Amino acid sequence: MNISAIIFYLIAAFILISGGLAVTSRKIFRAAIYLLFSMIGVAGLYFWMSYEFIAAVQIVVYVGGIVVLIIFSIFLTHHVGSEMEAPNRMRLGFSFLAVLFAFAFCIVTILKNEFVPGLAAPVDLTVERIGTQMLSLTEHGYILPFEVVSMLLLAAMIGCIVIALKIPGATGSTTQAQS
Amino acid sequence: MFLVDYIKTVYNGVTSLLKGMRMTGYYFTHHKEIITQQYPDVKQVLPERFRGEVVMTHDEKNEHRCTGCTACELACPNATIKIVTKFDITPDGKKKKALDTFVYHLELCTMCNLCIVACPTDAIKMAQSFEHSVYDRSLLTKVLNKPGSKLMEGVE
Amino acid sequence: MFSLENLTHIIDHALNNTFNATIAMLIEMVIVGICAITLFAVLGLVLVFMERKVSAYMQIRLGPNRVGYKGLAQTAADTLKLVIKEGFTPDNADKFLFNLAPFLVMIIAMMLLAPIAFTKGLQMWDLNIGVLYLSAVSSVSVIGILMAGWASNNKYSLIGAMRSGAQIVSYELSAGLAVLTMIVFTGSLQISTIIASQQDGWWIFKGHIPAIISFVIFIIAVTAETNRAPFDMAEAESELTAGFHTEYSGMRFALFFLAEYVNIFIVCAIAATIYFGGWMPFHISHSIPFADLFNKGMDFIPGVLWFTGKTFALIFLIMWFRWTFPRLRIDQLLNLEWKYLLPIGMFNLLLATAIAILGWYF
Amino acid sequence: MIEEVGTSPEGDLIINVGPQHPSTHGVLHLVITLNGETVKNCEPHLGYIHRSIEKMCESLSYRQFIYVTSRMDYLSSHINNQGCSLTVEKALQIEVPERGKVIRVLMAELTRMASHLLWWGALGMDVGAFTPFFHAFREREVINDIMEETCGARLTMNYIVPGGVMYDIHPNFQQKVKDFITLFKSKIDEYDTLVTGNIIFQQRMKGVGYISGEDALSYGCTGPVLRASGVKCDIRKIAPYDGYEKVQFEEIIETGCDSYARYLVRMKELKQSLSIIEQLLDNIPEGEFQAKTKAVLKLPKGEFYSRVETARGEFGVYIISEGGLTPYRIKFRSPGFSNLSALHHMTKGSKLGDLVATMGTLDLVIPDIDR
Repeated sequence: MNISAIIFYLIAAFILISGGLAVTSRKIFRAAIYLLFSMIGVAGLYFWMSYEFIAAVQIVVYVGGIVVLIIFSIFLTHHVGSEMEAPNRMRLGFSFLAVLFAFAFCIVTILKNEFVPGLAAPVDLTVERIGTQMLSLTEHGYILPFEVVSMLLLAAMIGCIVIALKIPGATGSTTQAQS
Repeated sequence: MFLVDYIKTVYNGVTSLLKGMRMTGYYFTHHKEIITQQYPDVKQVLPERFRGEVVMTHDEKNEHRCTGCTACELACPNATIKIVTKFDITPDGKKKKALDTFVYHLELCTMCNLCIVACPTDAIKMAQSFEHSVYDRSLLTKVLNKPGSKLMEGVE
Repeated sequence: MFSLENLTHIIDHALNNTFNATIAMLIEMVIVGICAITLFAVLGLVLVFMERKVSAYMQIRLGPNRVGYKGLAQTAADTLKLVIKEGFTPDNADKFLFNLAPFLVMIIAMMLLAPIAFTKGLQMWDLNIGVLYLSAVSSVSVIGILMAGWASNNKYSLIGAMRSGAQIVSYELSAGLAVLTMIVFTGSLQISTIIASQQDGWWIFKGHIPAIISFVIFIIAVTAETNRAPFDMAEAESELTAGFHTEYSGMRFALFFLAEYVNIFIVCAIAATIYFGGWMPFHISHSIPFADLFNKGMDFIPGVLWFTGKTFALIFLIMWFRWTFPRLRIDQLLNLEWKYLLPIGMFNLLLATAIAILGWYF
Repeated sequence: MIEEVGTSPEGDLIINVGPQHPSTHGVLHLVITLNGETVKNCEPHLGYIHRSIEKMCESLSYRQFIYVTSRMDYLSSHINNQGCSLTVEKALQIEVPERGKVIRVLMAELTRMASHLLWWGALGMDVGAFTPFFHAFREREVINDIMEETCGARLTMNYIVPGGVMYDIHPNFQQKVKDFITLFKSKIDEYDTLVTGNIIFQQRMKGVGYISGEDALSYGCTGPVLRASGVKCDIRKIAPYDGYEKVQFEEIIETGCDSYARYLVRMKELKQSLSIIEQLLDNIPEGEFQAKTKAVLKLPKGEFYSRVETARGEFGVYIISEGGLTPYRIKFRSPGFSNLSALHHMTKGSKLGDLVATMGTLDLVIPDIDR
């Protein structure tokens, strides 16, 4: 086993352990932080594989965006230090089954897939190339999915504005409508 | 118009901020205006009226002017001054009240100057010392008349 | 031009000849790590001293002048005091997160030092997404603040953390847009390419109007992002006593404190790199007569000096803000971002794109 | 108990601001209910530095009790002393010589300026600007030096005594005050550049801490707080004492009712005080500075009241005498207490930052509130 593999396994173990802690931790804020570590680990994996752009996007979107959002919602709904109640057996059992199923699925897929060796050197993924590929109309261009995703985000933004909008004359839940 | 107002707000805001920055920038570059007093190195000369602590004036013959009349003790709002008197025998054989010890509690004193005003013989005055810190509180209780001092001639 | 590239190459060759490739790489990593930690500590000390002196002169005071020559050792003495001070953890605090938060903030600040180019060849990691990496990693630092605020079990800290979360997340947008505006001109995210593109003049001059607008927006946004006055909502001392680090003392407080200053250094270094050419000396376009002579003359000043000079000038600017302006209220702060900076930034991005397409920059 | 509960029944955060807090300017304790950043309720709790000054005065003679009043509103200690001396003089029908009166007014106006300068610096700190504090202290220090030279102390001077003032002014006094006036005039524009004109400061102040004239009256606010709500209330105008009727000055009235109006009132009062000092400085009449009084003062039986305008508002001294050496009962009407009581009215529904800014413009001095 060479050093590269060792580092890979270390990062993978880090991801798995923090992921496991994220679902088992009884304190919700800690769970969010473990999730954060797991995400950072994934980003680290990307960095290790020299896919810097994807790693950076991983950090921006998942760490800087989604985890911060989760933490904010925790702030708004929970008290400091309060622990969640233990899940009941039934739910635990079903979750275990679901995890088992997903795990089996992954294992089967990995074992069935024939990995093509020899792609040792990483593809030179410059930002320029990603950019053109994203917006190109050629065969492997991603213009259509890109635009569809943009439309989805636009719809989400409009929805946010509608929810946050103060309707003139409407009383009641007018607080916290800003920002 | 909306856009004009918007630009005007931005312009006015930015100029007001820049004016403030120009001022602090001026002080940053003009060190002559610095007002820091480097206290232990450069000691300030305090005005003669400054009230630091009560002291009793003694002349070179170790004589003071206090008759022990306790006017200051009565004038003091905080019981800062305690005067102990004794009886001296005058040359013509009469007993006469005189000062034995003038106890001054600096830790109680608020430097209100009422004792100085009350004193009929100008025996006590305010000194300009202000570095009163000591390690033991009992050191703040002082005896103001010097040992062996006696009343000045002619002070009644 | 004098370059440090040779030096690093020599070290690299020597290590590779002595050990095998993996161990050589590990040794290099350790060397770089030690350099980063040293840099972190030195920057913290220097900037804290600078802040104290700048504030003193603006407030017509003398500032620290007792410890060491002209007070230069003051911050070292302060750090020593903080190190030997008891680190205090409040009751009912989430001890794990409480202790983790300052280290997280510190690690992120150190990670941000990686792509900064100090001079030609003196750069820890010249990755091809340099600017994106910086904005990505700096977006994590808010987590440290949120963590500290939550784990302290103190309501002031919690409010401070909430405020700083709202603030940093919103101002990241403007900072990102401002950088993006300049990326339109430079055409690359790599720090070395960005600097190389300023060989015939800095972008603040070459990019004229959009560059200047973007620079102003960037400086305002990063002032907010680093929680500096007038945007120090997270630690607004007259409202929240000390905000998210109310409960921290001793070394853990010092880490927050140092990390704040290193963050200031980093954002100013980014600004210096993007707008003022990093270590690139002041060059003028070749079309101007005697330009080559002038450029050669400028090259005699080493790149490190150019870089630190520009960065510290910008740091001074940010300190100047702090010691002049009152603090904004939280809703005004968000108004400033969403009503002024973001629309102006977006418009500016369009303008920059148009100018870049039409080739109206120098 | 409140510390343990932490949240109100509605789920709002309850926070103890103080007694140790940077913006309460002392040991004031506010229990505030916060909904997000919005202040829903703000309840001041007093008593952390209660020294029972009123009770203390009952055991002190009429000469002695005056010095204690310097410790109440320590920023306008001269004016407090003046109020007490006026009451004693009123009871004993002592006529203060003209020179004494003029010196008193000069000192009172210098004190007012010093107090307003400190307030200005502290307000800057409250809204997050640190530099104004030092700039304000530069001028305030000059006033303090003048005080030190003439009165012997910098803050609690005990210079004004029944019958006049304790000493005559120092020979350098007039020249020093003239120098101060020149200095101050050259610096007052800087205050406007640094703070008043600043857009951030204006945004922080305008429309914040609104209180209408009627509300302010009903809460018993006085001084700049009431004048900023458009009500005339300057004691120096409506019941002149110590010769204020002879000097020309304007009573500053603002109608903004908000923090910015209160700010403007104080800034303009600085200039008015300066003009009063300028009018009197060269016209200090010759003669005695103190009326001849008995060594031991005994007030006749009865009730006596007089009031003065301190830097914070109306300060009243109410003495009930049984004819003895010491007062039977003393009551002080301090401006800070009434002004503080309007705080919860002003800050309901505002942001946390506004609470601090409003408190700053109320110019609270806690020993004045909590005697």
